[in-house]
Amino acid sequence: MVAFCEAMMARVADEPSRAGRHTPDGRHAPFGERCYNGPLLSVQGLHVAFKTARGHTEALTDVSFEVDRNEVVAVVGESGSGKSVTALSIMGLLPDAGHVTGGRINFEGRDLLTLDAKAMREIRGRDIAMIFQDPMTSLNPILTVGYQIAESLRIHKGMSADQARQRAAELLTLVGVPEAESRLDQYPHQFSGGMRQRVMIAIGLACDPKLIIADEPTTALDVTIQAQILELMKDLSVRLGIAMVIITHNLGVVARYADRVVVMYAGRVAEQGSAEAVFFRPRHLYTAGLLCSVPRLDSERRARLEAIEGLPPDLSKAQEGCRFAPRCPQAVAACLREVPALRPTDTGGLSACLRADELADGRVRWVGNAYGAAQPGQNEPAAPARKVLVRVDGLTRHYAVQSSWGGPNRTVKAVSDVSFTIDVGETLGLVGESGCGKSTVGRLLLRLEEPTAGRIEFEGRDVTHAGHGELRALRRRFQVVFQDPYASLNPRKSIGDIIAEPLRVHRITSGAAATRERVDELLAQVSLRPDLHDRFPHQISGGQRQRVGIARALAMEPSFIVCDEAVSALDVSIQGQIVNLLADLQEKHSIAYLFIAHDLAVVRHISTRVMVMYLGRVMEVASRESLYREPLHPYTRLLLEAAPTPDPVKEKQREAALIRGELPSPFAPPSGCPFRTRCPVADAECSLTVPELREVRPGHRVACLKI
Amino acid sequence: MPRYLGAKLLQLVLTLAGVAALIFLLLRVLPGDVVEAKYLAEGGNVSEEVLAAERTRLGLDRPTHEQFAEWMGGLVRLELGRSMWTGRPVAEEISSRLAVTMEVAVMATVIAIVIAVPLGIASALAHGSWLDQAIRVLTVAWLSVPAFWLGMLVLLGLLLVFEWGPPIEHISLFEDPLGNLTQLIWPALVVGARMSAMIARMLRSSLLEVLNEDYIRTARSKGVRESTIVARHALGNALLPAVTVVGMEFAFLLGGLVVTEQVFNLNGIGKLLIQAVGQNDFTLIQGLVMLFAVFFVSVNFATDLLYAALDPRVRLR
Amino acid sequence: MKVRSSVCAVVAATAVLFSAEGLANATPQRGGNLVFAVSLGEPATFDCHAAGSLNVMYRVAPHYSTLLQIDAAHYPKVVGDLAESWTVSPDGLVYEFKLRPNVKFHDGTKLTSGDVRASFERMRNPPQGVLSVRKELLADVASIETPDAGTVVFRLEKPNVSMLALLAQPYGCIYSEALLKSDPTYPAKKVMGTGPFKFVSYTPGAEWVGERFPDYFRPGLPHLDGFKAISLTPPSAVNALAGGQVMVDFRGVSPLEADRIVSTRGKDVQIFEANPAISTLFMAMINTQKPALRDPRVRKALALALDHWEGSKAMERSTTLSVVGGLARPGSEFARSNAELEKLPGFGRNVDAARAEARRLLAEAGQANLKLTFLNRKPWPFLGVYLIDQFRQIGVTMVQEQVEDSQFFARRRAGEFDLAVEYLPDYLDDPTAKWSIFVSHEKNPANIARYNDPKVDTLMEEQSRIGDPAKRLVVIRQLEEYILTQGYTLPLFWGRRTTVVDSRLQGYVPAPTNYVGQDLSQFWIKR
Amino acid sequence: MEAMAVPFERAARPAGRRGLRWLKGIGRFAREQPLGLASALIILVILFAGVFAVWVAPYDPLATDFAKLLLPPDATHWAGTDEFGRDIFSRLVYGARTALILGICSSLLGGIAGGLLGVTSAYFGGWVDTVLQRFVDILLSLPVIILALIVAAVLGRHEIYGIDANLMFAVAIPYMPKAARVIRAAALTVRTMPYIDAARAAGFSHPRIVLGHMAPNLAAPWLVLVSAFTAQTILLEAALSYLGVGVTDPTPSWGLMLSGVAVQSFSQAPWTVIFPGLAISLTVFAFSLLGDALRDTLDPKFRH
Repeated sequence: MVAFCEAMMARVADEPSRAGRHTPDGRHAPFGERCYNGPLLSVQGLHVAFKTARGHTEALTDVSFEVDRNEVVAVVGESGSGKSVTALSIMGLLPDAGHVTGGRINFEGRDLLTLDAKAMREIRGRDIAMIFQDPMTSLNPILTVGYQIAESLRIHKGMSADQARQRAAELLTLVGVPEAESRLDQYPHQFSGGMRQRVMIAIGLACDPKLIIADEPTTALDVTIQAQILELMKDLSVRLGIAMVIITHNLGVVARYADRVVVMYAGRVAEQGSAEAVFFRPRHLYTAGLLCSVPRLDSERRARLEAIEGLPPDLSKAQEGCRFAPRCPQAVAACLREVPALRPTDTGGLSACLRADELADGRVRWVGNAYGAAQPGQNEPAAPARKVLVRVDGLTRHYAVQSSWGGPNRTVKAVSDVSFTIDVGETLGLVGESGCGKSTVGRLLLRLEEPTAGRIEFEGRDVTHAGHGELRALRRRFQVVFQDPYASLNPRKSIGDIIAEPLRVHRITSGAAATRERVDELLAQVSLRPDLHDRFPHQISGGQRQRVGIARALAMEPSFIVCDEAVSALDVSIQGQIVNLLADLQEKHSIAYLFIAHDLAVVRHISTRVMVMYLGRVMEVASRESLYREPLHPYTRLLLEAAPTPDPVKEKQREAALIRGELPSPFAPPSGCPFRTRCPVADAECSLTVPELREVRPGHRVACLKI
Repeated sequence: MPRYLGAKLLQLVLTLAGVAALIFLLLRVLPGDVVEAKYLAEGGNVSEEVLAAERTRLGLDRPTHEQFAEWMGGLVRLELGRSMWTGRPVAEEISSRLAVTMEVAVMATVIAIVIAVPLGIASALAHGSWLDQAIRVLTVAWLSVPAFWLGMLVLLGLLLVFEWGPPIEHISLFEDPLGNLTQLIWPALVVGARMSAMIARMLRSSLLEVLNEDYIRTARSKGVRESTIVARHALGNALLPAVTVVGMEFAFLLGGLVVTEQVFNLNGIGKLLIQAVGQNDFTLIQGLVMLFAVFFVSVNFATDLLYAALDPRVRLR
Repeated sequence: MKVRSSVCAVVAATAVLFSAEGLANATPQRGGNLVFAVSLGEPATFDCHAAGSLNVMYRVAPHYSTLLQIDAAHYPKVVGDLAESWTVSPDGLVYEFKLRPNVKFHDGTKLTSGDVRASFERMRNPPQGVLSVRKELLADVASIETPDAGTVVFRLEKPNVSMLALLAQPYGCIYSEALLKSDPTYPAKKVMGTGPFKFVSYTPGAEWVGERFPDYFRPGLPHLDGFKAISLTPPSAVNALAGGQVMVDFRGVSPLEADRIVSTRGKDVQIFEANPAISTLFMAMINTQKPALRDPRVRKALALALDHWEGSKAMERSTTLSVVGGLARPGSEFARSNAELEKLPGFGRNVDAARAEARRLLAEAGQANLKLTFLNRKPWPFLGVYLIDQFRQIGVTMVQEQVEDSQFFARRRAGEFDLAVEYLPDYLDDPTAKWSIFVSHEKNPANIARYNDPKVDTLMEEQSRIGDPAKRLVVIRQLEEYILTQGYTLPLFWGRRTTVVDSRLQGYVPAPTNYVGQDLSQFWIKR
Repeated sequence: MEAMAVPFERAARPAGRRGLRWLKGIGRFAREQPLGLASALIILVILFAGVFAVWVAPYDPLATDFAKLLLPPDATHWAGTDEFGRDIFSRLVYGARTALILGICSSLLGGIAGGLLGVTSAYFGGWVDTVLQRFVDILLSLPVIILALIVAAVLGRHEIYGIDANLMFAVAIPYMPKAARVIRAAALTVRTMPYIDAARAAGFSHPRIVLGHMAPNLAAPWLVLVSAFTAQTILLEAALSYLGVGVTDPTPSWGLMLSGVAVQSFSQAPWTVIFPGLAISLTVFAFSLLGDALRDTLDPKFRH
């Protein structure tokens, strides 16, 4: 409360126009709704606890922030930081296990926490709308889209069915759904993911709410669709004058949207302030670290990614001191002792860092392993041996999809005629949107699936036709690290067993003692303590699991590892750790990687060469420098432009060049160039022939007729 | 859709052919046949030649593969042959008893749904409360009581308390609906109660699952009333799996009725099966088993179609 | 006829003394429908000649007449049915029957001697496609002649003391010659005879309905307007009796069941009991082909293990089988007194001594740890329970195998068992027909004990030839004692017939067999 | 809802040895599922009675006493006597043995056979899957009791060490396809898990992957299934015995105790009917509740 008062005072000092609206104790004066003129939403000292099997967990501790009319506020944080809980608390939609234990949520001067169910229902949907993360599951599958949009109109505006329908059609048009009238009678499954999110937005806009809370609105979407949706929301909020709270972990999204940013860490607000201030002059060491960890497309590639070492705290345990202190390189003794209050900073924001002032005057800064040290090309192999390790030729994989209800069996051309090579010790980055076939390529290389056509050679040996024994031997040489660090470890086996099993099966070590020794060694290589040996996957964190996955791959001493979205599911700060680990291991053991990812920035960071795929075909292959500096294929160019960067100035200035339309159905890919339906430069010619992948510059090959 | 239907029907036919072959072979695993049971059961000395003549008449002396060919061939022509015990066509034996069984099955299903739907919804909505616990325990308890024991207690209770027993002669539904009801309501209650427990449990868990779905949260975020959320948003989705369960249960009801018909002395196909098994009436057993299988697969098929009709994700593809 | 001394006081209080005379004295009232239970399953055929089962007789008998019949009230006296009178030639080879005049079939045609002859010819020498299960009983008939429309003459190859009783067999339904000519198998599907009731309908598994035949040859009969035989499972038959929904189940109920019915119906029902046993004996036949059972000492030991007198007490309560007796029906002319019976193995009163002897015999035979199986049919599990319990007491372990009928008969005939249940249901006490299953296996494959013993064959032959009843009885006794001491079979219990009858139903006579008196013509309902 | 992950995160759980982990699992089960705990205790009591029937039962279950027919419950015969003067309580105790041996063995038999069928079907897919699934379809298209009834009637009785092996098969066979269905569905999910891909990528053999990696992860649904099956097979055995194709007298069996004479003696000797019926109901109830509790604990889908 003290912290909050101070914060209030700071704001009061900043913005005298609001001063009269508050009583000294911070409580809103009982103004009528009409004449209320204070902040639209004000969260004060919010505490939320969850009841779990192991007792109470403090999900939110003393969270305070405000949202003004027409303002876009971003709440940023990693998983578990409490940002979604905050959103649900405002909406009064906490799950049964969770309950508010303290604080106030004032909306237009009314404390939402004191409202009864009926009054709260009236506010939900009418005054505050919410957009959820996953459009695939957030719409009711058995109700028409029209009904779902019209429902709020009929509840809150008392419209007749016809009126509501008409308005629903208008709303659909507004959010950019073509042929809105006819699509009202369709069901959610007849819409693509992007279109569903547009429908969600239409539902949110239905009653002209004063505030929209969007919880990770674009996380489940592909980069190109994400850009479209972001653009739409930004446009609407400006046009309709709706205040927004955006909950996200993506700093690029924040940069594009937000007027103000609230950074959360482990259930507390770490820092808040204007977007510019937070991005360029962070006054909390966590914010500083977070910003450094994000791989960026807009600045020079650094040798190593910055990473925040360690793990977020376990909120089911009592917390002491600054929650970030255990991971903070600049923590002092006081940080571990006292809980820092939110205090105003020199940038006009609030920070809960004891060393905020020191940060402000430059006495303290984030010191990671490579802060600010742009050292391009430092870890490039000095004189690459150019020895081909993997050679892929005309790789093709088609799936026959048996339709359960109606229609003929259809063929999905997941991978069509893909050829590439990977040299010893190099990293080939493979990027593309979901459904482009990049993961299938990885699985085919590992022979987890059989190719329909094509040939894969590994160290000169044919993998595609390898017999049982030969394949078994080959499998020691190439390994895999999967995306989902939880699902990739057998939950019934201990960490030790998981790493030791390949050692035993392939008789790499002999005897229990030797195996144990080797397992500990491998654990050490991936920076895990040997005492994890007897734990089970569910007992360790996501980042640790991913390290175990890498250790398991390393156990075979492979010369090639397929990293299938290996860091995609991890938080930014953890992502950096794993990427660095992979880089270290590559240097040490000269392992080649096929690094499959959808995040262009991460791929850029780790790869020596990059390949872009679209609808099962390779669009462009080039060295990292060449591709990112001068992308040739229109798809690559648009992809790079669509990715938001964590820089509010750049983001707010740039005119987004959007990729039109949606990803075509993999059942019916366009004739000719698969990208032609969305390509800005395509013409009739593109629909006739499938463009060959041809070398435009040395080592830079593009499949486009227009280059 | 037609293509799907065709494929599905072909699969049904294959399954039924498998059942036909399976039951035929099963019945011929061990020696002994209807002739032994028919002529020796009441004592007296029946000579070997009499038995042999009867075997010849029934075709039981022919090689198994010939009998098999005849059986399968008959099925193709939709002929089930004649009962080896009574000599009447199997189809006739079955059809004269099917009505009672179907009537009880339908009544039981209606009773089950009427009981189960409110129970299931109440249990799910009051999740974790004493009411939910009570319904859970009760439904489990209900499923744990042997149906034949329950039937016995019901019958004896009626006799002891009211000195009244349900009518023993079959009363036609069309001639005397009330009399028919007083006769069939008891077995229908016994079977329906059990089925209701099954459906209520299913409905509870599927409703609970649905209430945790994201789209329910979406509806709440729109300010929809809880009652509307349950009725309009949740129930429809929760009933979809329940439709399958009701279909399955209905299809399996014929099995449950085997015991119940015995207890209540209903002249249905369940009692007929027990009788046929006791008499080793191969053709009748085969015919009845085919009936059960056809009933099961067609109810399942109908359930699939119903599911498709109810679920837009399947209907509109 | 006497009142059953019931273990339950309630029954004793409600049971009323009845006699045939008493019944005859009451004035019958005309009208009403008799609803009774048949708890024996569905008939396989409607043809008496092909039927062995009571479930056929209970339904079909009211529709047919026989040439002669056994008087239920004076069992085993033979009286005329279609035959008004008859003469037997002194040499016992010619039987001449005068038929009643004006006997009509249900289709209106008149019955003639030709119908009688055709029916007996059909029984004795069935045409192709017709099954006659008892044709051996008429093996001694040489020819059947019809001198005129009202006379039938049976000529025999050799004299047979049981001939009249055989001609009075309740299965001897008289069919229409004309119909038989057009279709010899008609009786299997269609019911058309000269009996007191016309066939109305049959719903398998549900009911069999008959109505009064107005042209029945006995004037004034039947009293009933009709009858309905309802198919019920045994427990539901008892429920129906207790609920007053049926008037009688002729098969009889156990005393326990009778008590239950009386406890709900009180004086509305009367309890009848055939005295002291009905003509059905349940035995455990011992498979003498099994190595362990080849030894007569072992078989005797098994017999000695049984305590029939005690066992009867348990059976008496909950089953319809409980009367202790030898191979002849207790109460019949061939039966021994209890004192005489007690001298036979397994019937002694000093059970402990008998069992000690049994153990000794087993030890002597080297079978101290004998393990056996008892092949049983489904309806009588208690027989196995009883036997197993008794054998345990001499150290013999036995397992009961209750199987479906078809398997039961197949295995029994193939000799795949140690002990198997055998039962002698019949309408007669006469040993000639009844004991035929004891004749050597090679002569009669129906002998499931599978022994070949010339002594049994000789004695059987001998008794059938002796005309003098007293002398014949001596041989019969000798035969019985021989079979039992050899341990070929273990007689278990004779059937007891306890019938619960609705008090309104009159004319029921509890005959000591289930097979006679079932044409329902004498029954009437008191209003 | 990634934030929701926090309360359920088990990141900081202390490491433990396997045994300890099991104990902890049981402790958690007991705390979270009081009903499950109660049902487990009931089952333990019944198991105890069945296993140590020789000591628990006051009388020989087969010993008749013709002087004590149909006696009501009293101090010497706690549940009365039956129509042969046999002690009903002793028969109930031995009946527990029959019910549990048959129930557990046949559900294990059906569960293992079906489980293997399901895993094989799911792991190999393709024509193996098609063939096995058609076979399962055939068996599934007949109601359980009808299949069991016919198999039991056809096979007759065949006792091995006092257990009717044929009856066990008759009861197990209808459950096999059900297990195959459920396990196949679960196995198809496990099959797509990256850790199975990882095992394949590591060059492990098929049996090692199926038994070592897939099977342990199917243990939870399998256990739930088998415990539910046990409840149902006990009911099925009772029904079959009632219909006369189950256990043969004098083997003590609850279902058998309810058939035949018992039905008729209800009004005079209700104890002959009430106690066996209660024994069946209670046992089935306990196994069903245990199955529910196991499902709630083991299946995350039901952990609300």
